[in-house]
Amino acid sequence: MQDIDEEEQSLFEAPPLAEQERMVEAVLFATSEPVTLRELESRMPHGSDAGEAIALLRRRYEGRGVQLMKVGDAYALRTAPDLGFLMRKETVEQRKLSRAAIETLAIVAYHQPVTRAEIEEIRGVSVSRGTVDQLLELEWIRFGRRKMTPGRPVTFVVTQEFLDHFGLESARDLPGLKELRSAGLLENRPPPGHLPGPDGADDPEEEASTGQSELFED
Amino acid sequence: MQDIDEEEQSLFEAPPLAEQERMVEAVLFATSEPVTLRELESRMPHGSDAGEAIALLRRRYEGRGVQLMKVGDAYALRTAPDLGFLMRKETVEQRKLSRAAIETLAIVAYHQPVTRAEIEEIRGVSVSRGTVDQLLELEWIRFGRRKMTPGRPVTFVVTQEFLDHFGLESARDLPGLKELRSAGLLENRPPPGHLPGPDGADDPEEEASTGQSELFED
Amino acid sequence: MADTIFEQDRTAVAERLAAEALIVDVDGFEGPLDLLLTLGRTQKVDLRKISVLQLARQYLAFVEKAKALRLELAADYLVMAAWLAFLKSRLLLPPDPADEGPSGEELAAHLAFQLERLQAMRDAAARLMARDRLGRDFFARGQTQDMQRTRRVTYTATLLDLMQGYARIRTRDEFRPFVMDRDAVYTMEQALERMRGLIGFAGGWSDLTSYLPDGWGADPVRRRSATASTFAASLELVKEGHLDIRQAEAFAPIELRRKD
Repeated sequence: MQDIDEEEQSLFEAPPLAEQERMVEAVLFATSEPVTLRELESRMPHGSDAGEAIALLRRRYEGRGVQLMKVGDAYALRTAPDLGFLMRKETVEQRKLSRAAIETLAIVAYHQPVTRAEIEEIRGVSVSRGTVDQLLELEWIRFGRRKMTPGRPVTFVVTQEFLDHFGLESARDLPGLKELRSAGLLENRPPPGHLPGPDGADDPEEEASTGQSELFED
Repeated sequence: MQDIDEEEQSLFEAPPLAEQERMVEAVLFATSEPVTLRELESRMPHGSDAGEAIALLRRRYEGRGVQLMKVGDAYALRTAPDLGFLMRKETVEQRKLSRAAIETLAIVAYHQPVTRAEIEEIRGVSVSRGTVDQLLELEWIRFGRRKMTPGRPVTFVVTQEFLDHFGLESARDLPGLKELRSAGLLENRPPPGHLPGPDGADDPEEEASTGQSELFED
Repeated sequence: MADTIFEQDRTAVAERLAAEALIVDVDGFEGPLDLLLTLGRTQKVDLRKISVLQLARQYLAFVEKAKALRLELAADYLVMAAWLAFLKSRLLLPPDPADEGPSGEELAAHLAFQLERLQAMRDAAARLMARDRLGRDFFARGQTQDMQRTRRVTYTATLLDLMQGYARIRTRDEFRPFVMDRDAVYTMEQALERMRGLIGFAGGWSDLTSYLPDGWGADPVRRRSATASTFAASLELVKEGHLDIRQAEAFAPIELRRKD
């Protein structure tokens, strides 16, 4: 059945690439959210190659007042950053983040996937619920998969909204990531012997239970 | 004063037209409302000619997936009208017809042409407007000719669409009561406890209402 | 000469002020590591070349001062102080060959690493926040054309549904049960009228059932209806103040008496 379907469908030719480019342009223009290739193709006529159309469109918008940006595995049109001064009226009041929240965000971004215990180990203080909640609420971080360590603690990773907000194609494009990695500063070195601090990692049981209860509360 | 100001400002040259075009593009992209030339110029550096930038931009978007449109005395970017289909997503949801609608439909089919009063008499309950409207909307019933009785009430009959949907050549093809019974469709008798008798008839009022609603369930 | 003394004094004052500022600000620190980082910065060297021994001294001195000022320090600051005192002794004393734990240098190196890593994350956070940001420096489409989601609802029914529906109605017709057996109903109005005539004679307690009308006691259906309405009528008369009513216990006979 599948084969017949596919044969049948391939009888309808996909529209010319220039037309596909127009379609991608229209769809990206219509929304403020990044759109994935899959979503694009699901809207376009069968046989369309959204990826190629995107590549064309991206070139077309190079140097324009509006630019095609890659955000994770999605695409979005955004105004060129050098023209921000024209948009003072449109500026959204940005919520001030606490220093703890900013640091926690950076640690999640650079160390992801990272557990709460690891964040605490790096910052040297316990992470308050409110801090994590605020970042989750902004949809800048989300829960990742559990770590395969004793207690299987949950991890945090950054989201597509985070990438979109900071104009990043992927978390690999974080500023200074390479330097930090080669300097060994993204490692999670175990302390020799025992260091004091709020790292609850002494007791994996406890870590597991707090991690879980936090995930399942609220 | 005014004159001096203007003189001073004209010392700063307006940005090149290509740059002005970028600016107009970014503003039209990011604003939620169409923007007038005046508004554009108030945002752009002094000496800019928004009108000319608009003309350039308009030409640039000719034939693209997005177009620069004039809306009253303001300007806006809009997706090309021929691509509107990309912005629509249709989901079809199938629902089962309600019991009241099926019974009403059945009565129209078996008794046509039939008035609303007759339907109510046969069903033993009043027929809601919504039920009739729904069947009319589905084009399964339509108004027939008026009855030659006092008040000349309208009648309902089933439609060709009805026959098509149920795979019938004509309403006369509907099976009769005897056939229904021999097909086992009439075995739906009320349980003996509900038969009238010295035990059951404590409160005839109640019997009437529960008896009906019970018949309608299952 | 006088100048240098004055100079020394001045630095001493500045140091004291700085130390006091630190202490007063202790709430502003996010834990011992943050405090260590701030203290480390006063060494004015690359964090990688920091003297952990000196840092430990600075920290311990800080804690001492806080104690002298009777400031309450959180437990984790004191734990860190104890650990740094231990580290200090490790760094100062020649290593004990019998000791299997990590050397003072290893511990110091790890603390230096922690400080450097925390500083690196702070720098990274600052760089991140300084990036061009959506809604501040670059902007999304202002005039979104949300996807029109049209939901078309279609209704279906099968021929079987239709026939069963019709069968249901016709079946009901055949067994139309609405035969009103008015004969078996004794209304409350009837009972009330009867009772009003009888209560005048009820001087002493008498059973409710003795008030049932003639001919309603034998047939169970009629008896039930008459009992119910007589009881309801009695309650009505109690409410009006004409009757007393009583029942010794559940299911015991209900008795009535005229009220004077």
